Amino acid sequence: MTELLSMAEAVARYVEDGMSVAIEGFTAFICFAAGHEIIRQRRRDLTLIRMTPDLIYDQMIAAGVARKLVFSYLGNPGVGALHAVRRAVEQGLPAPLELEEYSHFGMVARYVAGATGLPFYPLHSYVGTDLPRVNERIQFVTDPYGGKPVAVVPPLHPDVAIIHAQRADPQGNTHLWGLLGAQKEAAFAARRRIVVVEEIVEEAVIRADPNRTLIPGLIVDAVVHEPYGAHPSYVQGYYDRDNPFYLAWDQISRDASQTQTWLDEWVYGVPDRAAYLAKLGDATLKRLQPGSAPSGSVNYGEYR
Amino acid sequence: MTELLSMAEAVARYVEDGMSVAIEGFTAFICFAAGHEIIRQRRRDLTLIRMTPDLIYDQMIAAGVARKLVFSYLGNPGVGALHAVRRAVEQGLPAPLELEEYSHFGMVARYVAGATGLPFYPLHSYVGTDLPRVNERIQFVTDPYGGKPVAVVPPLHPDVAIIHAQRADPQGNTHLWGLLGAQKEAAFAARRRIVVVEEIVEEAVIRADPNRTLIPGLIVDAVVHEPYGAHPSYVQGYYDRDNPFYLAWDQISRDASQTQTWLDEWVYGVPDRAAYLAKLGDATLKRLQPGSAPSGSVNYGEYR
Amino acid sequence: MNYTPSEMMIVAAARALAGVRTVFVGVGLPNIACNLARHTVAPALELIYEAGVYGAQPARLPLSIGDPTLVSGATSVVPMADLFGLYLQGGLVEVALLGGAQVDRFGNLNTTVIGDYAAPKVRLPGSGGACEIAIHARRLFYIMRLSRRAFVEALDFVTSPGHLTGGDSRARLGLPGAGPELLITDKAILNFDNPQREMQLVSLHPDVSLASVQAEVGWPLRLADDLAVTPPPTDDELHLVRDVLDPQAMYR
Amino acid sequence: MNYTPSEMMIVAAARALAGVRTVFVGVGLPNIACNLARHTVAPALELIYEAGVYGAQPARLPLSIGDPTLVSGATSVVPMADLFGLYLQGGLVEVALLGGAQVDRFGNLNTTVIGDYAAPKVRLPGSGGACEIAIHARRLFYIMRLSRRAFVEALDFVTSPGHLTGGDSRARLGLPGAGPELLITDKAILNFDNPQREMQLVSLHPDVSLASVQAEVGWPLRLADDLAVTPPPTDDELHLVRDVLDPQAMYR
Repeated sequence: MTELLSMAEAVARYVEDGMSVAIEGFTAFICFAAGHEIIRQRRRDLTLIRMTPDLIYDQMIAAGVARKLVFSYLGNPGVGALHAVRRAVEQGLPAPLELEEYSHFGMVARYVAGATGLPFYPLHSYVGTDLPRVNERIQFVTDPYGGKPVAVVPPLHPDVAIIHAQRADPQGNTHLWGLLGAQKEAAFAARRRIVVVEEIVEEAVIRADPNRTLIPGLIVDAVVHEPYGAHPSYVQGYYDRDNPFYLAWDQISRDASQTQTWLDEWVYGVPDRAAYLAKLGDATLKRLQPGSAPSGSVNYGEYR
Repeated sequence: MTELLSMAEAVARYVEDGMSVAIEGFTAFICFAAGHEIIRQRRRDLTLIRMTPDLIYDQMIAAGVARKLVFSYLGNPGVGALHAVRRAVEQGLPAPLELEEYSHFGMVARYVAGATGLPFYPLHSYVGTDLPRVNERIQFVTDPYGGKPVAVVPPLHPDVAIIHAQRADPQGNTHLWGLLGAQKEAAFAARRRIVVVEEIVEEAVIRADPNRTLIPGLIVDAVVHEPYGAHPSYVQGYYDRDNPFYLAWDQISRDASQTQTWLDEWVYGVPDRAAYLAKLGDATLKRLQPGSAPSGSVNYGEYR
Repeated sequence: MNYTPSEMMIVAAARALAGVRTVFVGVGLPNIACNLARHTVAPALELIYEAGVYGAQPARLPLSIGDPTLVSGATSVVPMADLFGLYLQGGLVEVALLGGAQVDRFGNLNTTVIGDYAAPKVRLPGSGGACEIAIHARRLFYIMRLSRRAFVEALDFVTSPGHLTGGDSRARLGLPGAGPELLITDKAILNFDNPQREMQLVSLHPDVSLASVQAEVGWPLRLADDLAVTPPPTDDELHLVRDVLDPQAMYR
Repeated sequence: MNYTPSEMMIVAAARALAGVRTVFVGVGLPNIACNLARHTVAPALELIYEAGVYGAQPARLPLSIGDPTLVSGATSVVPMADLFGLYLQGGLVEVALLGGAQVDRFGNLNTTVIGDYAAPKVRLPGSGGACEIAIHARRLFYIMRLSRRAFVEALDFVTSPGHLTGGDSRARLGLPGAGPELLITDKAILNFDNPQREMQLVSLHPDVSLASVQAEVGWPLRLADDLAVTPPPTDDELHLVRDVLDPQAMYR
C-alpha cells in the first residue's frame, strides 16, 4: 500500500545503485527535489531516463550518479546546451556516459508499450534517418495488411518513476493539470512509483473530479509532500519557471569546477528541500507566483 | 470550418446512403437524436459502427437503414438482448445484416489505429479464441524482439462519427466529462465529424479548462445544439438514463410490428427532437434530473 | 431456508474476494457481490468497470456497466483505451468476475452464438471485454447458474479462453492471467485445482444433493477429494444484501 | 536599413503562413513568426506545440517549448501520446517550422552530432520531435541563419528527413508529408521547387548580394529562374514584432 514518506525516506527506500530511474515531466513538473536527494544520497551507476534531461540530469550527471542516459532531446530548453552532459559525452568527464536515444514520439511510444504490456509499439518515425543505425532497439515490422514496413520500439520499464504533480490524497490518487507529457505512461510503465506533490488533499477532493486523476494510488508506492519541489521548473497554477536560473545555469555549467561549487552550495550544502527553499528566499518564490486563471467547476451529478 | 447546424441539416449534409457511420458513446452520450433523424431521412445501406449497438442501433436496424454492423457487444445494457438485431441476424428480418465483430479492446484499438494513422494496432487479445477464425481482419504479427506473436487489428475510418457531449463553443471545441469511452478516438479516426451538445458556450469557457477539451474544433464539421439529444441514454451531470424505457424496449422490440408502431409514433411521427421532448413531457425530464456534484475549480495560473 | 439461491451465490462470491485489492466487475449479481465484499472481507477492494472507471463507489445499485453513479465519486475515470491498456493488459487487475451462456469442463466460455456462427440459432451478445478479461485478469472467477444448457461438453464458439484443452495449454500459448480458478453457482462451488485444470466440485450449498448438480452438467463431473458444504449466508451478509445493496430486490 | 536580419526572417516566415490553419511551432524566432502571422496574414492560425498544446494563445513570449503561458487559455492540452499520435501522425499538422545545426542540398537536417556519432566533436540536442515532424507535417518550412558550417555538402548524421537523395525518393519511402518546401534565412529565401527537389535561391533580402549568400553555402547553390528581392518589413509588421510580440528584444 501507498505510504506518505519524506523525500529522504522515499529515495533511500526505492532508489538503489544501478537502477534505472525516470524523473518525468515535459519541461514542467520536473522534480528537482528528488534529483537533489539522489545526489545527496550518492547513488551511483544509475540509468537516467527522461525525454528532456533538462538541468536536473545535467546536475545529476555532473555529480556522478549516472552511467547511462536514455532520452530524446538534450538541451537547456529555450536557452542552449547541457554542458555537463556534453562534457561527459565528449570528454568522458567526470565519467563516460552511455547514450541511448530516440525521438520524442519514440520515447513516448516506449513508455506506452511498457505501460500497456505490449512487446513493441509501432510508429511512422525513423524512415530515412540515421537513428536506427545507432540504436538497434529501433526495429521495423511487416504490415500484415500489405502496407510498408513500420518502425517499432520496445517497451520501457524504469525501475522507479518519480512524478511531480499538483496534488494527491494520502493514498496516492493524483490530480495533475497543465502539460500531461508522458507522466501517466511513465508511471504505469515503471516497477515502482514515487509521486511528489505540492499539496496533500482529502480523498473527497480527488473523487470530486475523477477525470482529472492521472495516476491512481493503486500503483503508487510513496507519496512525498514537497512544496516547490519542481523549482526551478514550474508547476501549472502554482509557480512559474525560474528562467533567470535556467540562464545562470548556462554559465555555471560551462565550467566543471563552478558546477561542483554550485552542487556543494545548493545540493550537498542543504539537508533537504525546506533548507533549499529557505536559502532561495521568499522574494524568489513571490516573483514566481502566477495570477489566477480558474478552470471553473463542472457538475458530475449526484445519482442516487 | 465548423458550422452550427440543425440536426436535420447536419444529417442531410454529412450522412449519405452506403456510408459507414459511428455514433459512439459507451453506454452514455448515445446520440439517439441523430439516429432518429437518420431514420426519418430514410438513409439506406449504412454500415453502423459502435462498440455497444444499444437501443439506438436496434431501432435503426429495425427501420431498415443498415446493411452491416461493426461492434463488440450486442446487448440492451443491464437488461438483455437486442431483439431487432437478433431478428435481422437470425431470420434476416427486415433484411439480412452482415456482422463484423471484435472484443471491446479490439474495437478501441481499431479506432486508435485509425485516429493515429497506424496501419495496425497490437493487442494481447484473441489468443485461444474463435474470433480470428470468423473475422479475417484479426491478424497476428511476429514480435521482432523475440516474444510470442501478437494479435493486431486494422485501422477503422468511419465516414462519419457522431459524438454527443456536454458542451462546445461555436467553433466545435468540445468539453466532455464522465465516461470518455472511445469518443475521442472515434472522432479523430473518422473522415467527418458531427458534435452534438447539450449547451453551446463561449470560447472562454472551453479555454478556461483546456485539459477538459476532448475534441478540437479543427476536426469538427458540424456542431448541433440538441438538449436531451441522448435520451433515453444519459449525459453525465445533465440527466440520468431513462431505465424504464430500456426495460420497456425489451418488451416492445420482441415484436416486429410493435417495434414499427413505436417507430411510427416516436420517430417518423415527430419532426425533430424538440417535438420528441414535448411528447415525452416535462415530468420525465424532471425525473431524470441528477443532484449536484461539483468537480471544484483548479487554478491554471495567469502567466504574463 | 431463509435465503434464495441467488443470495447464496452473491455471498459465496463475496467471500472469495477476501483480501483482494482490485476486481473487474460486471453489473447485476457480480456487482452486488463485490460491494458486499467491500463491506465485509475486502475493505480495500477497488472496483474496476470496463466503461473506464477505477475505484467506483456507487451510491445506488448500478443499472448498467456504464451507470453514471459509477462515475460520480470514483477515484479515476479514463478513456477505455487506458482502462483496457493500462489496467487490464498492464496486469493491474487481480480478480475478474465473468459468466457466459456456455462453459466447458476446462472453463472456456461462449457468449457469442448458439449454433453455427454464420447461421446462428441464437445470436448472443459477443465478447464485449470478456475475451481480454479472461486472458489478462491474474485470477478469474466465474458466476453462473448451473444448467444443462450452459454446462456443455463442447462449446459452439470459444469467446473467452479458460484452460483451453487443459493442463498447461494456457501457459504454453503465453496467456498472462492464470485462468479460471473458481466457479460459483446457485447450487455449488467448483474449482479447477488439479493438474488437468478440469472443473471439479468442491462444495455443495446447504440442502443441495450431488445428483442435482450432476444433472445440470453435460459431462461426468469430477469431484474434489474433500467435498464440503458451503456455509450458509450469515444474518449480517443477508442484511447488507437485502437492506443496503439491493433494496429493490432486482437481482435476488 | 531600419530592421535587423532577424526581424526580416521573422517577417518573411510570417508571410509564408498566409491562410494556414495549423502550424507546429518551436520557441524563439518561429514562435514570434507564428504569432505575427496570427495578427496579420493568418487570423485563423492555430498554434500547436509538441509539449501537448493545441490552439495556444500565449499571453507573453514563451521562454521554452513548455512555458505555462502556452497552457493557460489554450484550446486543448493533451498527453504527448495524443499530440504526436492524433495530431502529427494523424495528419492534422499543415505546416511545421524546423531548423537544424546542419542542412544539406536536399533539405535533410542534422541536430544530433558534429563528427562521429560514437565519439562526437560536438554533441547536439538530438531529435526531440524533429524526426517525426519532418516526416508528417504536410508542409515543412525551415528557419535557419545562413552559414558555411550549417549548409554542408554532406551531413554528419541524418536526424530528420528532407528530400533524402532528391527527386521522388521521399515518396518512394512512403513518408506522408511533402517534405521541405521553403527555407527562410537571414539573407535570403530558398525553396525546393524543382524536379530534383534541390535547394534553390528564390529571393534575396534587400541589400544582400548573391555572392554573400553563396559564400555561406557549402556547394554551388542553384538559382531559381526568377530571382526576386524580398519586400522589406512593413511598419506595421515591425511594430507588432517590437512592441507586442518581443518587447524585450530577446530574439532580435
